[in-house]
Amino acid sequence: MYDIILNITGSEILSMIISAALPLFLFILPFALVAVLAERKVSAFMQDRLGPTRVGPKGTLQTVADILKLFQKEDIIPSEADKKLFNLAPILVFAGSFAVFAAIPFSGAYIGTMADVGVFYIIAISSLVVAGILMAGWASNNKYSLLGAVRSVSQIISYEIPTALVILSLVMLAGTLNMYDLTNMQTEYFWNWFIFGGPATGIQKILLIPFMVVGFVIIYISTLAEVNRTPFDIPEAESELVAGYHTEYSGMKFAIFFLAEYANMFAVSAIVATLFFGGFQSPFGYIGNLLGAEWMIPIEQFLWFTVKGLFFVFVQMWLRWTLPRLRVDQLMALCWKYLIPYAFVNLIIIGIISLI
Amino acid sequence: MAIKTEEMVLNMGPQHPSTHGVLRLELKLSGELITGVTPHIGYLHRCFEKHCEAMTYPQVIPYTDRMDYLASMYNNFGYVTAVEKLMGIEVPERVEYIRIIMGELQRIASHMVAIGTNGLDIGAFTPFLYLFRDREKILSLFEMTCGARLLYNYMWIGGVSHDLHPDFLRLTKEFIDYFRPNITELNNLLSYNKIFVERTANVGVLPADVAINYGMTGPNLRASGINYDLRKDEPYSIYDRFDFNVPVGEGKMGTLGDCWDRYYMRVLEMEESLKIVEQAIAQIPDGDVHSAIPKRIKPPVGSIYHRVENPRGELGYFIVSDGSMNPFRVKVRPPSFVSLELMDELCKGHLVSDVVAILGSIDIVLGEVDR
Amino acid sequence: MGLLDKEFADSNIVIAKTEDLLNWARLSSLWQLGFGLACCAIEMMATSASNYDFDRFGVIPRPSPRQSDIIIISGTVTLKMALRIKKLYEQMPDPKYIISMGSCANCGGPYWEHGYHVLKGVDRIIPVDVYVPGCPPRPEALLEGLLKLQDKIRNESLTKKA
Amino acid sequence: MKTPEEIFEILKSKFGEEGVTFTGDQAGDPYVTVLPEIFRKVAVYLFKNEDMNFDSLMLLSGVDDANGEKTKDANENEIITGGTLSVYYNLFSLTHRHKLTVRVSVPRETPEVESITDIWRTADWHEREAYDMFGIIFKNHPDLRRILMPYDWDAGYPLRKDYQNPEFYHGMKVPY
Repeated sequence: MYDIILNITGSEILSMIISAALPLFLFILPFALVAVLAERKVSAFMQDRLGPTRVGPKGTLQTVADILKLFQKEDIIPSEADKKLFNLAPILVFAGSFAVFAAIPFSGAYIGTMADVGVFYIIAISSLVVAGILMAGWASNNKYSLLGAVRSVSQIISYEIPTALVILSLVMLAGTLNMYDLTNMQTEYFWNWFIFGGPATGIQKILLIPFMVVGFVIIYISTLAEVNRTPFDIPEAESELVAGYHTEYSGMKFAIFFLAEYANMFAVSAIVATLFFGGFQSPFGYIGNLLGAEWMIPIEQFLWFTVKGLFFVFVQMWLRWTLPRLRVDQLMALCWKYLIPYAFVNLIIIGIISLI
Repeated sequence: MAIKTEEMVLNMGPQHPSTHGVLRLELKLSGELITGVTPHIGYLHRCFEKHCEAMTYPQVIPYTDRMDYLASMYNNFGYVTAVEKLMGIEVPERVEYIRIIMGELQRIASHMVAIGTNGLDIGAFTPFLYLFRDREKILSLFEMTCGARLLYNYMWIGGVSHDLHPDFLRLTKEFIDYFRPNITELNNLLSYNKIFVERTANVGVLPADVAINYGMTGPNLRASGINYDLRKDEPYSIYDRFDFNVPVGEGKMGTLGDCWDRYYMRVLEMEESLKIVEQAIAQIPDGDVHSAIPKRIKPPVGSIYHRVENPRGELGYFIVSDGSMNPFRVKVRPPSFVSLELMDELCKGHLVSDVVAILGSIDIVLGEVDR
Repeated sequence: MGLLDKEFADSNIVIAKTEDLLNWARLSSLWQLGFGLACCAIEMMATSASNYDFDRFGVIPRPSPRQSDIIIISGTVTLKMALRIKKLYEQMPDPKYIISMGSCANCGGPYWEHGYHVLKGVDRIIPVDVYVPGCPPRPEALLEGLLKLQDKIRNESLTKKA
Repeated sequence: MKTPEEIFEILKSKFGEEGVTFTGDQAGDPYVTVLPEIFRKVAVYLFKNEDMNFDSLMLLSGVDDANGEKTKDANENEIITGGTLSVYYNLFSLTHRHKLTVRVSVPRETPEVESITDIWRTADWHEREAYDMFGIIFKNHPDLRRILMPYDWDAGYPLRKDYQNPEFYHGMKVPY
């Protein structure tokens, strides 16, 4: 992709930007539109309602209208707010969640960066969101925002530890930090996915499966917490903190937060899918191979990747509309008393098994 | 040297998603820990008592509707029985039965909102909508009887405004059969949900002696382990003819008198109310519902305090009559006004998140607190 | 009317189409301030709940005034509350709309005569777009009020007030 | 379980004939009128005595008796001078299941009653409400502020029979 664009434009920087950022934008923005609508439709389905039906055919243009409306809204900066930080925060949050996508392989033919430290990069860059949220909470000069930001920061930082530990156990098994290589190891059939022990064979594989499932549960819970979804949505707990750290944001800035939230949802789902469920790999071969049409494979891979990602997004929504939310101390207890010790034990056991 | 810290004052309300209306809570926080709560009320003070003095006795009934708008039927019930007691009116059997059916259906409807909003405060959105869906069924029963969905003006002094619709009893039976399994579903979805239990058990514990001293009544008092229900202990109307249990808190999930107990009392009471309605439907006699309504409502000089078991607790009417067409003074004992006083006691030492859980569990209606 | 306004006044096709689009966006996505006052708030909740489902029209409750487009004044406005309602209204970003729901918010309702602490009509402090009568209005009436408001927005123009 | 008459007899023997009077000939509930000077002692007795044990205060209500001299001012508004304001206490005992209504009447110009907040905690807000609505001052109340009306309301006590509503409050017109 990069080469083609380089040929056309002749500028390295320009072609880099285009090849890395444009497809993502083309993917993430429509995804957010669809996801917001899907969230409302899914919640409506679960709650015996209809959800949006009036705007556009069957309500499909609802989010488009929402975004267009948010564009028209007055942009309020509270007089007591710290203007610079207040304006910077949404950008930082969005940048943080957007940058994560750079290292996620969307298909065999497309990955933003082939960085060898892909996994490490994802963990590092997603912390940028924390800074943005803290900034938003502090700059708003609103007590609810501040409380929300403080909760959010402590939550995200804490839950990064179990995430990192689970990822570490995988990396130990795979021997690589590169997301693309990780995906390629899980090729061919679904029993090569890491949730089923990965490419290992024999007794080792059978021994690995239960611990991989535990690892998956841990990482799924902690990523839920990292993107502030129910039951861990205490930073924006509507019934306690009004709207959390974005209480004071209106118009487009709020839309950016909103967008970032949904981008984040997909990002963590994609990470989980890549690490445990083969990423873009098909569970049972490709039609392209069958037909001998090589060019179809990347498209199929992209479809598989989207399906897997969307499935985990759907599970997030499902949880959100089913469960109540935890309290802030229970949240921390869950992380430090349960998830982290289990993740450690899991790491050690997987290490031992991989030595067999 | 210790770091100098200041308490933060957090203003919750009057516009806040979980203050159940226009309540303002002034929280004193140290971090997220609560060191004091000052409720500020009166944002919905609609001068009920002043209106009573300017209206005739029957004209007061619509205003009682608007006081506790989630339990309008029961507010009517309390008021009309108080005036009837003052005037010494005997109402026909059928009226008594109709009143009890309506009152108990209203109790279920009111508890549905209480349970739903309690869940909502803790973050469970879906049970709230399920309960509202079922509540619509009760509202449509009311609507077919008296034409109004929310504020009924149904019970009159000496009778009720309309006789039951011919289909009413059948549809009520259908509702009972429909709703029973839904309580089980609710229990599975919310009551025994691990997260919900974690959030509510051992939170906002209210010991029995404090509850009595603060005048707490109704499900909130029973959750603290005291078996006291006016329907059993001081039967008004014809409650002594029905067979039902009074659920009492057991501290099943945590300490006796915690939020979960208060919440669960309401779930159990819904079942008991269904029982009462079922029995009343089976026993209801025929008759004229208007026969005992007096032409001139002019109670003799005197004063009376009459109380009934509202869904939220003891609803009392203190009526002073000077022998004229208008009440000289009507004072209401609003159960949630009394419960709200306890907020400070209940919330101290808990976290901000617990405030909403506690507030949801004591189930207040601001219309009644402020009148 | 200035020269520029005149230019825009004869409905230029581009302006008219853009206007339609923007109006459509505004009327289809009226986020409501999650805020109930009294009895009518219960009917408002019932309207949002499963049977009537406000979400069909794109109305979702937002807890913060900064992110909402419409306040439904659902109930009696007392003098103590009136000052807060005004503040909430001021906190909302433009364009903002108000539905006055129920007799109390329209004109004081049953409390008009002896209500020493009741504001007789919320339009004494903030501008109201649509009045929904009833005590309390049925959910259908509130939906009708919303549709009326949408009609009103549909006829709004960038250059002149509807 | 005791009837109000029996309780009255006990109170009379304890606090003297002139301190307490009984009204039982009216419709509705009979009540005991207690002089404000000894009211607090009576309240403590009713709460603490084992035979009484009134552990629950159901309701505390202020009443404007409007039994003073009624005159008209320049604007044809009624003004009441003299007479009394009353406070009714509805007591209940959860252990003995008996009820009692106690009435305390105080002069309209100097309406002062001893607070009973420390006996029945629930009285706190009820007393504030009676203060808010009638201007009855409860001595030794920990926090006697307005409760339902705005804190800066200066137009008097709304439930008094001769209350006049102000024309404006913070620039908002109050009458219809």
